[in-house]
Amino acid sequence: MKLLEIKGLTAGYGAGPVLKGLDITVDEGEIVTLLGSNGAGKSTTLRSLSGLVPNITGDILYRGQSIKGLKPEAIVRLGVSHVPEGRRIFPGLTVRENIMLGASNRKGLSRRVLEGEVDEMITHFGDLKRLENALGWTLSGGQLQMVAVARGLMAKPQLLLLDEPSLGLAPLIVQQVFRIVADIRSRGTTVLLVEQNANMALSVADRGYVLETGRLLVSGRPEELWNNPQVRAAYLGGSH
Amino acid sequence: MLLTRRSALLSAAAVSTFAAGGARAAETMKIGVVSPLTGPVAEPGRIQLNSIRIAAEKINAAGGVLGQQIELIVEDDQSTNPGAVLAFSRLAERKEIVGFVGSIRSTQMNAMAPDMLKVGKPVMFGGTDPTLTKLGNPWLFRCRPNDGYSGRVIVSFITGSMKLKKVALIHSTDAFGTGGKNAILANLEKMGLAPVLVQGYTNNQPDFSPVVLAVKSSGADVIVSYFTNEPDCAVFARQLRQLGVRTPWVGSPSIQSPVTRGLAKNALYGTYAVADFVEDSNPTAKAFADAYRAKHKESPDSGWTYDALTILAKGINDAKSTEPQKIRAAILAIKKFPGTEGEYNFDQFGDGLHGYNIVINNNDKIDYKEHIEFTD
Amino acid sequence: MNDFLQLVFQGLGIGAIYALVSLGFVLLIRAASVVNFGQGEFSMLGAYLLVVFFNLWGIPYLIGMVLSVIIMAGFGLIFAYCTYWPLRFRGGLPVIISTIGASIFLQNMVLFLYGPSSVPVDDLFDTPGIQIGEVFLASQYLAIIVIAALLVGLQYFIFEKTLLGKKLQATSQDKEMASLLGIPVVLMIMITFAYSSALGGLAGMLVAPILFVSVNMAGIITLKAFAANIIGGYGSIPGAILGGLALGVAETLGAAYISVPYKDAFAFLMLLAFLMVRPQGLFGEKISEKA
Amino acid sequence: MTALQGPVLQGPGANPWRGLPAAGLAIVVVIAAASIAPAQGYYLNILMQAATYAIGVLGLVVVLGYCGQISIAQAAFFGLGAYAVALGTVDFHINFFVALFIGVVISGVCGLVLGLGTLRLGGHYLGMITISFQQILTLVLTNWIDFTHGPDGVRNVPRPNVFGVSLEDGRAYLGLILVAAVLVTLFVWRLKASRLGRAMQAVRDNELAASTSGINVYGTKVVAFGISAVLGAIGGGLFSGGFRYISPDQFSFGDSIVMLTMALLGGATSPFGALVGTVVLVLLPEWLRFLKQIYLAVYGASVILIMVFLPDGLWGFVDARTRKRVTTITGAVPPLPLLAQKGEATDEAVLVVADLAKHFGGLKAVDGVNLTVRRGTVHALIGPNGSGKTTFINVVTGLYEATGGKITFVGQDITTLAPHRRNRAGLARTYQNIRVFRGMTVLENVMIGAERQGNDVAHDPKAVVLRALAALDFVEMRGDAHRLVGDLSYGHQRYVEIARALASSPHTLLLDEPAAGLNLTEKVELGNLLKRLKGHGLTIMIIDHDMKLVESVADHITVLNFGKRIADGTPQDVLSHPDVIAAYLGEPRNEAA
Repeated sequence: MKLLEIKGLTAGYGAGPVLKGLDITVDEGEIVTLLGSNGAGKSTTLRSLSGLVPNITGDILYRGQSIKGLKPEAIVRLGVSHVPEGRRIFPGLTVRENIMLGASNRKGLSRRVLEGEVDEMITHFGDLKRLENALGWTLSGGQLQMVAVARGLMAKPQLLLLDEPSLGLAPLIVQQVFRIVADIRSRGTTVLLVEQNANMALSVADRGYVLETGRLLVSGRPEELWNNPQVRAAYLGGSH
Repeated sequence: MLLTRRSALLSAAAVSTFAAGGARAAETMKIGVVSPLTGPVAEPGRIQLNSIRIAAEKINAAGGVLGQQIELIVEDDQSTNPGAVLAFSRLAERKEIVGFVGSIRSTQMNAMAPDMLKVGKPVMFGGTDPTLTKLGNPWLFRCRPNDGYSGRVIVSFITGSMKLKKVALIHSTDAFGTGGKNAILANLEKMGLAPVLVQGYTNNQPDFSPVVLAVKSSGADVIVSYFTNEPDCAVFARQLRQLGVRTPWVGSPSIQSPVTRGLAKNALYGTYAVADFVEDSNPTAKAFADAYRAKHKESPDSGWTYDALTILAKGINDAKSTEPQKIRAAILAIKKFPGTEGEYNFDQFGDGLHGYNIVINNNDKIDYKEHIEFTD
Repeated sequence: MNDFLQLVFQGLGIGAIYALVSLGFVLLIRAASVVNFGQGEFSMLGAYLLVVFFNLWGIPYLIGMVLSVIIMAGFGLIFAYCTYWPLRFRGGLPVIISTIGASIFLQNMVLFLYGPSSVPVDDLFDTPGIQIGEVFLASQYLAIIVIAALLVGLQYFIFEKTLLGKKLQATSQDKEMASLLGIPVVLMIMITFAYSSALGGLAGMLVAPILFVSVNMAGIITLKAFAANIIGGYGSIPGAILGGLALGVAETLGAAYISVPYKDAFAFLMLLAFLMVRPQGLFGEKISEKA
Repeated sequence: MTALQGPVLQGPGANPWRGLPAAGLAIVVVIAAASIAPAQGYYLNILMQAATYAIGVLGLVVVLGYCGQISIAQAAFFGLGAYAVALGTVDFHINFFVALFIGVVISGVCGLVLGLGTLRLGGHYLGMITISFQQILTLVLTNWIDFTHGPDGVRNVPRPNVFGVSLEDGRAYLGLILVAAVLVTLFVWRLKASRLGRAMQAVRDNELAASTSGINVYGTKVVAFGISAVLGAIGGGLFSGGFRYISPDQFSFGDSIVMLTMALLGGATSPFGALVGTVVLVLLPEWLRFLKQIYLAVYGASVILIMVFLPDGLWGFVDARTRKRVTTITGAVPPLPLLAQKGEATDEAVLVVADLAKHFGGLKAVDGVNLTVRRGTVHALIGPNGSGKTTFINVVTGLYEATGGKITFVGQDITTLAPHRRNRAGLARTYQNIRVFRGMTVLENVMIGAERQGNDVAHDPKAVVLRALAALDFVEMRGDAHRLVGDLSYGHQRYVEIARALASSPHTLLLDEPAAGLNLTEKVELGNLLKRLKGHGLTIMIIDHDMKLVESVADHITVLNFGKRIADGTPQDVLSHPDVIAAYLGEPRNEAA
């Protein structure tokens, strides 16, 4: 079943659009990855989905309903959670408080239940236990990334938008993050993943889209993309 | 924040020109007026402006000056020194103006004095700093008694009528308060007395308890005060009473102004003040106050601008000329002229008045007590 | 000794006023990253509203205060809409300048409407105060100290203990991320400004019987509240109250035992000393930059 | 050096005489204007006021616009100058210019003392301390009556003679003020393109990066603040003679705010903006005069509207619409000297770190690390997130003070040196989260590196431009030389950072996660770039998580975990070390990854 349908999406910030008529679909339960070079429009796609890009044409359907023009707060309440690039952990709040705020979209959650879920989440990301009361600005890059993913999951999303979760992480942690991504999916959450680390992304994804300067270059299953020489040369480190 | 107005001289005076008393003739006798239309002292400024207009109407009704109707050219000094300088510089550019009415604030007069000397035309003013008429500037004529007299009158009153000797002196550290302090100290010294406390303060204080406690522990039997701003005076009065000090108090004019009384209420009952303008002190003042009430439905608390214009007009009429030197000679020749503020006898320096009234606050009613006049 | 105790009480009273005004600053710093130079005008407007309701219209004192607080909350929204909202993505300085503009605008509008004279307002209580031995505790000061303590407690509770407080802080630290988490950013900012304005108005109403109501009533107090905020620790709530009280007591004692005319200088000398020796203030600043 | 000829000379800072003809013309024009101005009265006062204020506001351009420090005491410095001239001439009968000079010195000293006290701290602290200074000065001017005349102020301030010509006449004095204003404008404008001015802007845009690019951040801020205090005093001193009467209320907090507003309204990053802002704010109340009593309210509202609708100030608005498209700089330049030299990897120890520790409270981020980097090698530092790699680099480059241990760089103990001193010794770096000077152009960014004190070209402005272009050529970014760095993509900003480091001809280069955020192809390009740098004697230390990149360039690898060294050696040895696999790599290396 189609969870998300992007139809002819054109979007940008002012001086000319970044995205030029993009079509993407994501089925329920899938992990779909967006690949492409810097400036191809991957992050802009995610930002358009979560309502951060003001001027867009085309349409975005979530569960068959248009979410175009909705505010970010409204979109996340529908079950679309966005973990943006740059981690964006609130520097003056503790790890625990940051994670707790991840559930801000869920109405009528009692404080006790919330605290319980936060405990669970912190245990899930083993390393975070000892950092629970550390302020955001004191964390290292990898720790920040972990908090960001944990915070994004607190929204209990049906669709999780992940922007470069492996950025700046040690190989071991990268493997851990991708295990978590796979784990999230197994619990029923659909994931739209933007990644520079195409190897890892394609290793967990069901399907991938390759973007080039705001347009769709090619899409398909991981092995199809691996075997596409054009893609391989440009985005997968080539063979030279 | 502190930006009530564009402080500094960034903005010049607002212009408000009007012809007084139905002047119809093309040729009018123009008098420049520097007055606070905006800023913290705009309220007394309004009363002063009303007063001078009453004088202009009266003079114009009586045939004007040298056959011409008086026209007032008013410039706003924004209640600041730089504003005053700019306001006067605008007036000074108009050659047809024959004389000016300056400010009641000494610091503004100090600021404008060099330009006034340069312009070389008579300026009637109300600032009470004694040195203003001793600057060697022949064009300044004062229409209120100077602080030298207020100090003398206060000291004469406390040592004469009240028979008290231990003085606690409270004064603002601004020019007005410092001038007053010096006058009191000089006059006490003449009597062979030394104050038990001299305490200055900076304007606009939220709390006067350190001052009150200093008064309390000084053992003073009388308080003498020079407050510049009315809220400061009221805050001090209330804290004085709250902390149980009942010492008699003789103050500079601001202590009995309607604004201060409105703020301090019963904290000021029974206090004395020197006052230059007291309605009941002479018939001219009474007549002026009646005219003012008839027109503005309130009582005036000052008459110096009324006197200023009246005397300037008389000087021009007596001189039969608008030539500055002749007007100056005519004003200096004025003796025993009844004004609202007292009897004008101009001395060689340009001081017209030489005495003060003493008033008492009887449950919010200001009663005339006595007039103390000096001839030297 | 009695004089000393009396001075300490007066200092605490004045200090509580600084602390109250400082709280409004801290709130906007913590919850919207806004340094509001128009904070003093909130107090001034609140006091004028009380004058209108109580002195002019004869509405009972407490009802007048409540009405004024509500209107000030609404005014805070208008203030935010004009001075903050259009500049919210442009960093701190443009907002500072626009709040300065708002401050000039408000002062002169009030000056135009009400004139420059000070207006008296009745005390909150009929009893002037309590005499304990030689020390007189003025009732209005007592009221200010108590209310300041309550409000500080409330604000501390909101910020440190409730989810709302965390959401407010999150909004201040990263608006876009807060919206991505489903935090209603606009509402958070509206709450902040409304509360800050209401708080400023309340502070103005409480000091009105002591300082009287005039256009300039909040000027020097606002600056000292600002200093109190730094001394206590930039953006810290307990810091604001402790800084305010310390400032009040220090300057009152300084005036009594050193110099009355230089009283205002003590606050700023204290601030200078703190900046030189302990710039993070009593309670420290929470966030700093990581290399 | 034929390459010095040609179009390259168009670069900023290349021509020390630039602007002088325009300034000369401006002086002629303002003197002509002064001679037709009214000799007395209101308009003269307004003109003098605008010109003297403009000089004070230009001081704010330096400290706020260039250096990014908020000063709320410009009226206080203005007042110091004004009082020095007034009291000096009236009470002490000193020559006008001598009094002005004394005022400038006093003001400058006050500025330096305040700056030395607080500028080590970042952000808003200067703002706070200047508010205090402002208030205290007002109190002193008001209350020290014996010396300052108190609130009465000082009257009859005389005007000076210049070369025997009396400037007593208003027009003549206005001429003096306008000439001073033009010269100060020229100075401030030239300053922007000077080495010092670039340093200020670098400090404004990124203090950390400035410090590790060899800029004495603290010193630069103090100098900027000192210059602003001096300009304030010059404006105030001239004001004193112009207005002839001064009193404390002319130099209050409110006036400092007015000056700040003037600077921001005009556009604080340009001296012309300051002029425009000053003139507009002097005139605005005049234009609004017809509104009578509410004109100040309208003025307040106008300030808000201007802030909302003209974000970069009035000058920024004009400038953005009239700016010509900058042409790219063409012409060959000498390549980086680095590339001309040969240098194979040697055993000579360049950087020796012994028992280095850095603790944050209880957290031991770096815990007794020993490490030796040898000349000409590429030395990689890897480890899990939070293992202390970046902290290590920060301690080595001086951003953090070491808790313990010793750092020796080319035989010199640098353990306690300031970051800029270490950079001057030849230690350059890039950052994990890119730190470029966003408000400056690509070329200016790289010039900051090239003019590092101790670099061979540092004292020749032309050579600095050439060196910067050479570094841009190396990363193939010459075409973007005149673009603002902030407008570039992430990857390109990374290259600018590397070019900035290379332009400084470093001895050793520390790269903190240069490959983060690059896609696989870009990573390959980066790897090629690093390989091109090898073999020229440059020593490189690199932190990265991309093992493919690390393996392809590194001669030596050190692994950290929990602040401790867990492995050290050749890539083959280290990457197959069981502890490293357990703590970092996770699983036997997957050739596909």
